Amino acid sequence: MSGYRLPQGGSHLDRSRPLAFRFDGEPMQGFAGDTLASALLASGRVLVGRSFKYHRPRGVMGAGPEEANALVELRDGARQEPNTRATMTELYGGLEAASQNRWPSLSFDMMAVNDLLSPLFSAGFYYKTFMGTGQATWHFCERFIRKAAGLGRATHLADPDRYEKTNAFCDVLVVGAGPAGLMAARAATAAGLRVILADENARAGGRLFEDGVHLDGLAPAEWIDGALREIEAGGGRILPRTSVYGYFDGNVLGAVERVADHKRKPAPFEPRQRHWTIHARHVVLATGAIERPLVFSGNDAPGVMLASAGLAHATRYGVAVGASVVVFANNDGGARTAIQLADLGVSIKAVVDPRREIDPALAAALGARGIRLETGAVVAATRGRKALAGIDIRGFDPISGALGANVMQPGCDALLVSGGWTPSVHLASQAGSAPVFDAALQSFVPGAAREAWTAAGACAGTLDLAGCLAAGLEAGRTAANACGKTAENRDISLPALSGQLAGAELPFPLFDVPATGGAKRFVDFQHDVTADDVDLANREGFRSVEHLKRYTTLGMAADQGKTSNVNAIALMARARGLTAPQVGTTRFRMPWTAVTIGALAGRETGHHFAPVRRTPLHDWHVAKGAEMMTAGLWMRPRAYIGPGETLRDAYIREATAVRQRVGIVDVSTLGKIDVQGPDAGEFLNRLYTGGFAKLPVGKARYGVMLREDGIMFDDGTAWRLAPNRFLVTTTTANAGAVLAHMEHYLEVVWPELRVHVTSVTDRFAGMAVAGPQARKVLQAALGEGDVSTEACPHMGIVRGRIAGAPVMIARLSFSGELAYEVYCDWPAGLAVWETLIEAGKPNGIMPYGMEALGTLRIEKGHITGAEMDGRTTLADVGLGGMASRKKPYVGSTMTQRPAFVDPERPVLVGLVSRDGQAIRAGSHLTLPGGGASLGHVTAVTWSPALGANIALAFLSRGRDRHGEVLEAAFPLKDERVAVTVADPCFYDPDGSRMHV
Amino acid sequence: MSDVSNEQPRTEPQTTVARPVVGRLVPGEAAGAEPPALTLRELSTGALLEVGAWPNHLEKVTKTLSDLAGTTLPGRPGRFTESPSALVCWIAFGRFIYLGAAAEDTARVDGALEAEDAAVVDLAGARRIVRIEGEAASEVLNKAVAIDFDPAAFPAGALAQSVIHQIPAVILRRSETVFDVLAPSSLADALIDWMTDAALEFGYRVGEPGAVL
Amino acid sequence: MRIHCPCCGPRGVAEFSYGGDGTVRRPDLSVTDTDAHVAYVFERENPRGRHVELWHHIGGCRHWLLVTRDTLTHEITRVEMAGRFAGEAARMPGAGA
Amino acid sequence: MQKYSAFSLLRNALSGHRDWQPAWRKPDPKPAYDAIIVGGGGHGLSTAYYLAKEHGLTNIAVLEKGWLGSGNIGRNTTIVRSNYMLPGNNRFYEWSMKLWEGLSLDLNYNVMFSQRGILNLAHTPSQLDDYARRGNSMRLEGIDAELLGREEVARRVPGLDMSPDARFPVLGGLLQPRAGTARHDAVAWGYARAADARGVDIIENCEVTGFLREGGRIVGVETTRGEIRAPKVGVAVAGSTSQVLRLAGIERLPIESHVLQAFVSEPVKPILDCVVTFGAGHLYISQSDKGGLVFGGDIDKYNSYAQRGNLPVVEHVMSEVSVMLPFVSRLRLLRNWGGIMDMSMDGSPIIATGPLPGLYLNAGWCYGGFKATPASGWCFAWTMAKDEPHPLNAPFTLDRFQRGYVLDERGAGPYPKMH
Ligand SMILES: Cc1cc2nc3c(=O)[nH]c(=O)nc-3n(C[C@H](O)[C@H](O)[C@H](O)COP(=O)(O)OP(=O)(O)OC[C@H]3O[C@@H](n4cnc5c(N)ncnc54)[C@H](O)[C@@H]3O)c2cc1C
Ligand SMILES: NC(=O)c1ccc[n+]([C@@H]2O[C@H](COP(=O)([O-])OP(=O)(O)OC[C@H]3O[C@@H](n4cnc5c(N)ncnc54)[C@H](O)[C@@H]3O)[C@@H](O)[C@H]2O)c1
Ligand SMILES: Cc1cc2nc3c(=O)[nH]c(=O)nc-3n(C[C@H](O)[C@H](O)[C@H](O)COP(=O)(O)O)c2cc1C
Ligand SMILES: [Zn+2]
Repeated sequence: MSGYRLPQGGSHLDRSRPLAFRFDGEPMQGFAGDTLASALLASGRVLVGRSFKYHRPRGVMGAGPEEANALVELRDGARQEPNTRATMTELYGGLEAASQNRWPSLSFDMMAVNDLLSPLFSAGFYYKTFMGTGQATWHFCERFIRKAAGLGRATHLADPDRYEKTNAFCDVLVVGAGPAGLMAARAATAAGLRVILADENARAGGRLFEDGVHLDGLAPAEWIDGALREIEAGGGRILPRTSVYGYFDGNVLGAVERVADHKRKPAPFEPRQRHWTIHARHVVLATGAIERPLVFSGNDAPGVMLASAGLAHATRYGVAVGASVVVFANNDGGARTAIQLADLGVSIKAVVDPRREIDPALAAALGARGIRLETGAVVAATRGRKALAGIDIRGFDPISGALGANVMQPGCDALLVSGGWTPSVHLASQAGSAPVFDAALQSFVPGAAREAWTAAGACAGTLDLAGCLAAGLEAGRTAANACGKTAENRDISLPALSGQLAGAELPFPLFDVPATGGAKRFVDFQHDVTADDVDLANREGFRSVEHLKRYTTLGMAADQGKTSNVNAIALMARARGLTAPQVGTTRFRMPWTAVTIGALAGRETGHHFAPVRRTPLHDWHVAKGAEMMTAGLWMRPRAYIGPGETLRDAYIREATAVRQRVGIVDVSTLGKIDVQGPDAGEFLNRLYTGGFAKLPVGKARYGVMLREDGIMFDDGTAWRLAPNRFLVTTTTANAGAVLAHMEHYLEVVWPELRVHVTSVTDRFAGMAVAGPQARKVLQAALGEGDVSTEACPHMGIVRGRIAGAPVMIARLSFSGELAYEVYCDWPAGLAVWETLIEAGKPNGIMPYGMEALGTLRIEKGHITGAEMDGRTTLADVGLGGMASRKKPYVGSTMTQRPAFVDPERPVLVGLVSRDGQAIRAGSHLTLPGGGASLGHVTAVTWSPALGANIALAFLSRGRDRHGEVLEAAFPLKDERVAVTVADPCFYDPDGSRMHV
Repeated sequence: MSDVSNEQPRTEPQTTVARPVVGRLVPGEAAGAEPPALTLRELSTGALLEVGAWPNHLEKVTKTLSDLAGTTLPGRPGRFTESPSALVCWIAFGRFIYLGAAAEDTARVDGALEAEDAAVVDLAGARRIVRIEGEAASEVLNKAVAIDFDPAAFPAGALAQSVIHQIPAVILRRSETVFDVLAPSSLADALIDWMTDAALEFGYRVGEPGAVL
Repeated sequence: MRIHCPCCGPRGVAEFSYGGDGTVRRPDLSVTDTDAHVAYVFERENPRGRHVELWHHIGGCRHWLLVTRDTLTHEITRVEMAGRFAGEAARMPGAGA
Repeated sequence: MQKYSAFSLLRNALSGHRDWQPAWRKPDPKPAYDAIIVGGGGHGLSTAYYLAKEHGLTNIAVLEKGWLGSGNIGRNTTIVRSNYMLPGNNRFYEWSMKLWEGLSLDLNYNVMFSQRGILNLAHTPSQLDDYARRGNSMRLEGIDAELLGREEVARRVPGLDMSPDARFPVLGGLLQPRAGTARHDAVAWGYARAADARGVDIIENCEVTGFLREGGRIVGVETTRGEIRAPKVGVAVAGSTSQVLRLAGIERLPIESHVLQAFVSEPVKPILDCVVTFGAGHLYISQSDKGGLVFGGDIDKYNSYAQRGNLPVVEHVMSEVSVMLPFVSRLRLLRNWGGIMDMSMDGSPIIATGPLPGLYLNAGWCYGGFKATPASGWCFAWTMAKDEPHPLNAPFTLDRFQRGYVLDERGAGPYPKMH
């Protein structure tokens, strides 16, 4: 027999609510309040998992976040969660858990052969072998290594649960609701501060349940509930099941609340977890301490457990972790644990302590309970593979560290171990303070605070309860002072303690027991790193604590070395003849305990990854069969695909309509910026390469802006609406960047300019009406206004009304046809659009999408983002003439640099396929027959107007090569197309079609 | 414009590209937890314009705006004040958003301010306004916005420009439990989509559309 | 990391867009010496420690700020308006609060 | 050098692993060397190795201020690829790839170079065109590349959200089959061990605090372990370039230091075979041999020397990874860390002589220098030995910014945060 449920007790347990669950398919029972670990232990389960490398059988070793062994696959299907700590899993009815990292079964695991081969698998063995003849050997071997590693199995199924996120603000965040945290939160609340108290457990109280005391005459549970009520009544917010995992700059902390993990699945609309970003003026770190195991031969046998875990399982869950228990500790906590357990009805065989003597009061108390005390002795080995069967107790010389004679070899099924306590300095350390060594604790405590925090209780190295309570109170007051509440926090007092056992927690500096009998001595349980591995690392020169970690993987497992790091440091220090602080710790990093990735993503996933930006015509497009495509956040119609049509048919039809009759396209996505003020003209003059100061009111002009390095940034038009007012359009992609660019110059570079810029992208819906019939259609649609050549010449602007809505019309052309851009109020967009279409019906108006738009612009050799790709100059794209010589502008000087005037620069050319074969975008140009790349193809189309496959491309010395025959090579598909180099403007080069 | 005109008829099967997520408020509809703790509704305004004052003309501009709105301006950015006919938001140094009950307010404000003092940009139709109302309203907003909505820090009359789900928004606290959110029109559906989803755990119902003033 | 915007109050860093070293000065437009522009555009001191830098409150008031921040600790010791409203900001009631 | 092999491992296993020698010696610095490399990261160590191996220069030292590999070599997401678009870049990185393919044998150290392929997902037609341009560029230079359609992508990476109505649907991707990952620490240790075996002194905990000058020339360095003289001093200190060159009086460089965060999940059984990048954002992910999903995204986008980042980037990266691979949402983040990147103004590196006589500079690797480790050292060794660049690194000059010959792979312009 091994663990079992005690007839009574268990502060967390509700014995009236039994819960059924299954482990590895086997039906079992626990009670409400249990963790999966306590329920397994109560059911007599010893073996619960397999270790990472050697697939060693393992049992439960802890009772909280420190758990390194009892990892399970929880739930199934899409909710399967590998590597879940059984000690942090609250039991719920119907829970399904499975052991992991074993095949075919937990008790018979083929991979345990690794354990037999373990002499080969020393630290870093893989760096020395598997090289064979090179890559092939490694690839072959790697597959097996990968399969053997990895612990639990994940699923490819999408996570079905919701995760929420929130921001919270408080004066004081208290992390940890143990005695120190509770006192701190009480004090801060009493001072009138806004307090958040977070603890990762379902129940507050920390280790207070295990102290065996009464506070102000109350049992721990009652006192804790009182404290919580008081904090809540004072306006404090209590967050149970909430791990504060990260401490970021400016006192911003990240926490994850496990809202529904204690249920089978979340209720409708309930998130599984909630991420909290907590902004605190001051933080109290009351995160407690974690008990250290001792390093001795066979110390990983299932049944070997931390002493505090053995005690916690009894006090909280009424579980005796064994029928016959031995305690092995280097501090008084061992004896005390034994006494408390005995009083709870657990059968304790012996206490083994390396010290020559212990506190006499404790010794007497042990004697009174018939518990054998072996001082000057250690546990040197264990027996039993899948379950602890017994131990070897040997004499020990505390001065030399040598083993002495055999003392006894008792049988036992549980061994509780304590090597002292390791304060949880993680958050303090994340916040930027290096932990400092405390010789009395033989461990590290938080260093000087860099952010606004105070550490209190076991986290700061205070181990006794009275000290923790006092430190918590003091920390609460410090926090109150830091928040400017100096007077208000007097009326909280410390509870009177009764029933406490004597004894000091300070450990005798024993970390490991010399090896006996060849069994491994584990330092890092989860990653199977042994004391020998530490020695090997030292021998091979991996002596820095960070090298030790990386070479042996010590501390890199899912538990991040919570129970192993300090022991490893001590062992390395001894091997190198240094002190522990000289060796130092590895760097602490977030998260404190592993947190669900979904919780950090929140609802910003799936469709909510990014908002959808829509024009007012969106629904119309969709209703008319448009295939929509993303353009940044926007959705735009690609083509309106009619019945029986392909995308290609559709865009050819649309583009042909524009060339022959008239088309209409939604251009609402273009960036629009209102540029206003007495210096607006001067401002644009400085930003654009061309001149704008003298642009007449009522006229628009095409313009290009450069970046400061002289490369093209964006193009668009500026419409002068009044002497001090322009409407500037930008490309869809760069709308935000251009606005920020303008704001930068106005606020930082030329603050003297009186110009105000505002995005009016969402102010105006825009539609371009293009084609030989455009004027006719527009005039027919206009209720008011005149677009005759006289009233609205090329680049002219007029106002009018369509469908009752005021419109602004500029005669601009991207397609090369007679064309107008019509802007109206955003909400009026649909009415104006439909009116235009109605008016155009007699002329066969056709809405067109991005594909047709692209075809039309390629035929004209107009540039877009594919050509303005952040590497090209005005001259490259043939717009050198737009570079004003009369005035400087942003980027102008930088275009004088050698690379800008290099004659080898690729420049924009047109290409025509010679044999009717389509050219592919992304092709490279080579000489016929191949060779090096001379340039690349940016855009291609079948041109309905030319009846040819054409393309735009950048070609080195391209302007001298018009008429030359080259190849457009697409080696990705083994294709090459013979092309003739041409002028990039294929269609209507003199622009006569727009000037009608 | 489109960089994609180069598409050849594809050899691979064509995908249907993302349909948008629709976010529309249909009055009377309810969703999420029962009973609904929140009400969402869309608000309209007669005029909506932005005023940008030149640095040393601020006093004159604030005075003009106060007179036009019939209320005293709040005194610093981050606050708004209202009268029955207008609501004036001081959104940044030298910048205001003027919400007028009447559409004609646009012309009135424009006419009252000289080009030498300030720029006036008509933003009518460029923003939509969503009201979220209920005890949990600030909790919904705090899912996205890292602003302390404690009434002491952010009382009624306070405003914030911030970002909700990548959407630039102006948040006005009209009362302890009522917030009005201005969002660019092209993203207003997306805001509603986000907000209704965020409100599910509290439950919401959609109220009749109303007016800001 | 939070930046205390003189206009909007303390806000998360995600609302801001970084504008780089705030001490480099753009040469006047009339300067045609490329070296001066090359220095402005490409060359940075990149200190380890105190750094005066530009941030654009793009998700808030859209003002540009001059922030003094330690590049090693990320501690922010000073935030000012970079632009033309610097004077205005200083005169505002509750400025800097 | 003790030879590593399956046999030596077996022999040592039988003798309790007691006979293994230190991977590299821990010598004290000599007063003078023929050349000094500042920086014991991947690039510094590989430079020393190739100086010894290819140029016969063995009286050299590598000076490292901390423990070997404490910089970016020890904290990167280990992606190795040569899928660049611009000729100057792809030739260089392909040379690196070739060196990678023989590296374990060359060093007699298994650096676990795992050629499991890298797949760049495309979400818009224009992105597919960009990838085609890049892939064709590669193929014309003799580099492997394949353009994949939706079905092939879905087949290769189970678990991807391939729904046609995803917010940013996957339309296809560019695959480089020979790309992959390598065990980052092993690369540092393997080079150190191999360089040491050729006589190179690798000196840890030796910080360069100044430069020795004679006339205008650099003739050595001051360190926390005393003065060390050498006629040639190569600087390969990655994120510390500005700080170290300031010691030589160079006040300004086309470099900003930024923090890049990276992440690893709890280990799980094999679930992701190739390296995948998300095209509708910035995310790259692979699974380590240990089982952790190793992933990263954008830099934090502000100057930093802190090796730690902030929450918004963390949240954004998690959001991207759960969008691309919705199952990852269920897994847990195990650890996060940061490294300091020397972001150059065009996103491309600098391997050059200068900026002072006697000084040589290797810098500007942004987040891409791990894959460059072999070729960077190889080219830098050449440059130091011959006092002129090899044709492969000829484009990576320091004066390219002045002359305008930038290598801007992304077209992002002179904004380090954008590269
Ligand atoms: C999170 C992250 C992810 C990355 N992912 C990838 C990736 O997937 N693929 C890829 O190709 N690249 C990646 N990189 C980039 C890559 O890691 C670096 O470009 C590369 O490692 C830099 O070269 P290095 O190894 O020589 O640098 P480092 O390892 O940083 O070496 C520089 C060394 O110089 C030392 N030093 C500094 N100052 C002094 C001094 N005064 N005296 C003596 N020594 C000094 C430092 O201590 C350091 O050890 C990533 C980087 C990071 C941070
Ligand atoms: N008997 C012994 O041998 C012994 C030794 C040491 C400590 N103790 C006892 O331990 C207690 C110490 O009190 P205390 O208040 O300092 O610590 P505590 O351990 O009682 O409480 C700390 C609490 O913080 C939680 N926590 C830790 N990190 C967290 C995080 N990042 N996020 C959320 N929650 C987190 C823990 O789960 C725990 O509930 C006292 O009761 C003391 O008597 C006893
Ligand atoms: C490819 C890769 C894989 C890693 N895997 C793990 C891991 O499994 N467990 C772990 O604790 N850390 C892992 N790390 C992170 C390291 O522990 C460490 O955080 C990182 O090297 C940076 O060092 P620092 O945190 O000491 O600054 C990994 C790092 C890299 C680069
Ligand atoms: Zn602001």
